[in-house]
Amino acid sequence: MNGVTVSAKVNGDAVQYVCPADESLLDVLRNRLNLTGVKEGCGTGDCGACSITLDGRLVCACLVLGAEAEGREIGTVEGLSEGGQLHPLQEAFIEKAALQCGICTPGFLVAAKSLLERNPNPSEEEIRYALAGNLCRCTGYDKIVRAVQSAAKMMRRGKKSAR
Amino acid sequence: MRFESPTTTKAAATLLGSESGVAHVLAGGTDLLVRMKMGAIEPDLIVDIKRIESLRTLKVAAAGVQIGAAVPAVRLGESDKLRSLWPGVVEAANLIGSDQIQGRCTVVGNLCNASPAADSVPALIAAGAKALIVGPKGKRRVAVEKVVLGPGRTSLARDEFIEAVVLPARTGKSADAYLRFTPRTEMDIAVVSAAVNLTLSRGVVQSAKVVLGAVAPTAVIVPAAAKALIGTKLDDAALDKMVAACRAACNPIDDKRGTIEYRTKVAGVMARRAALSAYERAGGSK
Amino acid sequence: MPYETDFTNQGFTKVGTRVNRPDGVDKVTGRAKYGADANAAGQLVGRVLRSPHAHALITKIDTSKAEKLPGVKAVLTSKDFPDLTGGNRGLMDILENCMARGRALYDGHAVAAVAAIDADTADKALKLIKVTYKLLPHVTDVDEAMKPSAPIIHDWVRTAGVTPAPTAASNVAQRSEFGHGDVEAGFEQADVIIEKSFKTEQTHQGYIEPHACLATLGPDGSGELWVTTQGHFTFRNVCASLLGLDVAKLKVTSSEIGGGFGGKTHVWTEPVALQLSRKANRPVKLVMSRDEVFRATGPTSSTSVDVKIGAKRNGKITAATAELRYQSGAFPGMWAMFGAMTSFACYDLKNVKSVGFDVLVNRPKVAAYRAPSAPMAAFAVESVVDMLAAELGMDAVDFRIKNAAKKGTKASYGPVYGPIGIGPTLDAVKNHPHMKRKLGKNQGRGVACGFWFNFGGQTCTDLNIGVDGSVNLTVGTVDVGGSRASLALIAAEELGIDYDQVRVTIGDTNSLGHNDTTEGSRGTFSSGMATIFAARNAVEVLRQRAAATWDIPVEQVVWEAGEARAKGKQNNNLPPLSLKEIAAKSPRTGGPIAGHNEVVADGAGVSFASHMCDVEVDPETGATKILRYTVVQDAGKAIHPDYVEGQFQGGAVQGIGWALNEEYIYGDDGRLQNAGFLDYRIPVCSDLPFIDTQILEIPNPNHPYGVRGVGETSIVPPLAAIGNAVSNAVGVRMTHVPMSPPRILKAIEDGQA
Amino acid sequence: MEVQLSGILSQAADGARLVECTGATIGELLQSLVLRYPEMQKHLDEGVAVAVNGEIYRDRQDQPIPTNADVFLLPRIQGG
Repeated sequence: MNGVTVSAKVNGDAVQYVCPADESLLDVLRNRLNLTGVKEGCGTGDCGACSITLDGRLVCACLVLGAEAEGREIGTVEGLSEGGQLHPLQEAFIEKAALQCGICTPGFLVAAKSLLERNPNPSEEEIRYALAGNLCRCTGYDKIVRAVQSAAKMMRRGKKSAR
Repeated sequence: MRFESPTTTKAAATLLGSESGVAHVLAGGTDLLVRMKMGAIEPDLIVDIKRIESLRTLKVAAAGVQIGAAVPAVRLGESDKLRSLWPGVVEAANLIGSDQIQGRCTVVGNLCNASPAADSVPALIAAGAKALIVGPKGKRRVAVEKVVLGPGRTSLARDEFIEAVVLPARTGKSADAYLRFTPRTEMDIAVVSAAVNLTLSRGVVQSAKVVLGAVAPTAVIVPAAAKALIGTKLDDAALDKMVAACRAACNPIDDKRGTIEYRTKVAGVMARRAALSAYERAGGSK
Repeated sequence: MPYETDFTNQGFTKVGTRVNRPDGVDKVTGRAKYGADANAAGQLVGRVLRSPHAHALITKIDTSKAEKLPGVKAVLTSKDFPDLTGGNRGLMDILENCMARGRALYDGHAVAAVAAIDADTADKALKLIKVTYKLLPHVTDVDEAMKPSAPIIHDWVRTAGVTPAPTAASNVAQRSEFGHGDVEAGFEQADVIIEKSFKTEQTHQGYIEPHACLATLGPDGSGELWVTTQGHFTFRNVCASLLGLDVAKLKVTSSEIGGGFGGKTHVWTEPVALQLSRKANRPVKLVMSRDEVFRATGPTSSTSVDVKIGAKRNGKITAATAELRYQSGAFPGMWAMFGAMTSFACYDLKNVKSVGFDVLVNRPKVAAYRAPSAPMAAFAVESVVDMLAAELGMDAVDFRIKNAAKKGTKASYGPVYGPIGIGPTLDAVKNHPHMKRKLGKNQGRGVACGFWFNFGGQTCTDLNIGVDGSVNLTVGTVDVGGSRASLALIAAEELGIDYDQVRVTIGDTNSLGHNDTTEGSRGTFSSGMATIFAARNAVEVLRQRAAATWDIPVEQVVWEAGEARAKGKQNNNLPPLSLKEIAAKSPRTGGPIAGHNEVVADGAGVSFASHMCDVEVDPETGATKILRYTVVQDAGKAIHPDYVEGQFQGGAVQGIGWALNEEYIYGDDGRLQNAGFLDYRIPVCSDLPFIDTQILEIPNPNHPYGVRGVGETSIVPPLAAIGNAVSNAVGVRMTHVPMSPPRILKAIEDGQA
Repeated sequence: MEVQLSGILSQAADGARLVECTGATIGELLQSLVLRYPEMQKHLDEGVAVAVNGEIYRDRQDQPIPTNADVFLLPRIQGG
């Protein structure tokens, strides 16, 4: 197995790692960079627990090779809060009780953030379809959708007041 | 296993041609990495084509559309112009998996994976798309329906790969539509699907193409179904005739995703709904 | 109101509020550590080799090549698991399920395991293990397995519960009968009788976190296990028994758990990981793949059920019978028995009989799944109840209200009910705005009831007060869905302090006495009870310290609103002492202040729910869309309403998935064909509407706050509620779950034919 | 007192659904039951539950049984 040396940015910080050519970015993040907030639920792109952004695009880390990340910018749940301040989505997930076991939460947060960046005022249906790639088995999604609605509202208000 | 990420199509073709073991092209990776994970394939070489600039290009014009092999499906939906020209192709591409999958998967990858249930393939065939194939001996252009030979099998030589698919010029009142049936609203594989591409003149169908997915080893073009629509305003009799033609063209299997009986029946339902949707999009009214 | 309300006016100030959960920040930032998130220096990667065959003799396992592969540190087969069970058949079943002993009993049955320096080496080693199989005939369908011609799974199994005891081997492991009265006479009195047969397919709990553990076991027999589990104390006891360890020498720590729903109440690979570690003398991390989770863990039974109910024209049920056939996988279980017990529990019946048959097949060992066995029985019974109401021309809700069990009813499974909530949930359904929504074309509405026992069990809790007055509560019940928030509320309520001052920790097996597994909806019920008693225990100490400080008799000190107050005229000059003040002085007044409680939290009180749902069915494709869904359930007392609602919603959606799409699909070769989240279709966000909830509070007299468990019952009614709704929408009775589009379309066509 | 047996438990009592027992607590009741029906020990080891006037007790052996109580012996429940 040939090792591949990769330089990339994770949550804004430069990282370097060596990984086998066939190792997934998920395994790299979890096992080599200790970013265990990125979860593995299936390893085949069907559950969304390993949702990250790659150059700003929402992807499943299990369907990316570590070797592919050379020069790329990776965003994980660990990069969501800035300067000790929780992201409005993180706040809303706690306040609206949008998590029970919490294993799917990091993936949902990353996917929801990606949605709200594209669409700051999504309808319930848009939220449901945008989050369809993230499986949750505890909540029935009810409180997750409400939390995303609430965070979207907070963020829109925040933007207005910042102006 | 080796990992290479060439920056030119020529370098990519050379890498593929000179590999003595098992080589695979990596575009979006949403099928390839799953097959690797399940142990279905053990490549000796992976050639990542996403660093080839020309393959990342999406060119959209009324005179023709070119979708590079490394263009993720999500970008198709982001092009308003493409959505208005080829709404059926875009909706098919955007039905592949979740947003997460959309950020990676490509139309060319969907084609080369050669699944009978591939979402974008019936829509591409209905659109009359061509695949641009590169290899050491140069380039060739073939109709998309000539690429897939059967489940998991393509007509590409081992040192060839597809650099793009192109859609023809769009003229007159034309539109396409793609519909699939899945038990879940998202995150599912088509149990059966249908793509319809129509051109109208004064509300009358001038030309038509009807293609079914997941009802045979490859996507099925149904000329009799198209013929049933041509010259009509999609009246019920024409639609019934088209539905019957579609069902007659089905040759599905019983598997975990559906039965022969169910696929055959619902193929007609999907075709009817897709035809009506394409008709309306093309400006027809009933 | 006819319901007991003594407990509802306790004047709670903390309990019943919607506070932020204490583990919230860890879980939204990715810091929370789950089963696969722990690592140890020098750890190896464990992997399990599994049988591809449904039923096969293992004639030979050659591990020599795998052992020689550089980087492989241990290879195990059943030879490495001597029988230490002392004749305990239940333990032997667990051991044999962990590692096949000469025979592979299902597709996915473990046959060998390796530990290697990395995943790549471990995977290579698995491929180098050569297993020689001799295929045996297999059976995966419950009805087929009961036929005399079926291949026998275990030649030692004799049907229990049959008199006289049979002498021949059978796949029917157990027959169990419940009921009372004379059903024959009851049917004689009936004006209308409905009889129908139903089938349900096998489903998986589908927790998103695969099983994972990090095991360390030294040659001295001391070890540690970090594991995702619903019950680390039970895991410790079972692993110690199977591996011949002293219970006290195996420390088991429960990680954060990424969903369990019953599937993490049983050990699967944990004994294997420990044994690998012992053999290699290094820590071993063993994480299952999703494919392994589906093939070798969990599932619930697939079933086949016949129900017969008769009623008078006036709507009174005169007799009811059910025969329930549940497969338990390749090892005996008691799942049909639970089905038989729960089937008619919602109703007040004079003549009732239910008979369960537990049946062996070549499928994975069935595990508990949220109110195990009740949803399938409810599907059959509640469908027939609906049919009977229709036949009588009665409203389906009124018919249920007329026959609902109440306080004093002799339950179909035996005992007499205390105060229960089935009647109130039905009343709430009847008056709910949901029921007034107009139905459109191809739409239908369904209602169904559900029952689950709930239980309490052994519980042990510690409460320690720091010198700054903050409180550390240590409990031994794994938090599967937010119970730490509820328990902190309870502690704060008892002590009269702020919620934020309490921190709840799930203690490992070496820091507390035994706690039963978090199952049976017992987490908040039992640890809540123990927390109340531990806090009251601490209050005793606080009062003593205050009394000592004031130098007055302790009897003159009361604890009110978080402070000690001296009672009596002679003490008027003494200002109250807050918990903070007493805690600050504690080093000099007798040392740390703590409360402690061990309890067998019995008297959990049964739980009832009624659900209603509206669906629309596409008559051309058979696809069902859930338009609206409402859960009404009795919570006794909702400690944290958000998480009570969360249990209602989550259970309902698991039931919706089961009702519509989830199923194990086996091929003729006995292999599972859909061992992944793509083809095992649990509901996605866009499949669903918001799930409305209504919490009823009919206090449980056996809990100081009136709490009933709420975790499980919500999965019981959905199969039937949706079955009734779909049947009403399409005009054909649905009898096979899941009601997948092909099944619905076929039913419509058969109905038209 | 009369104890009602259900399911597989009655098999251990030679098929009887109703048996006469003595005992002021659940523990004493179970003891007297095993004295009469040694087969019952196996089930007690696997775990049973006792319903006293409708309340189900799984482990509490010292639970008093009032006179004329409705007593029902059940198999032990598992949960999810």
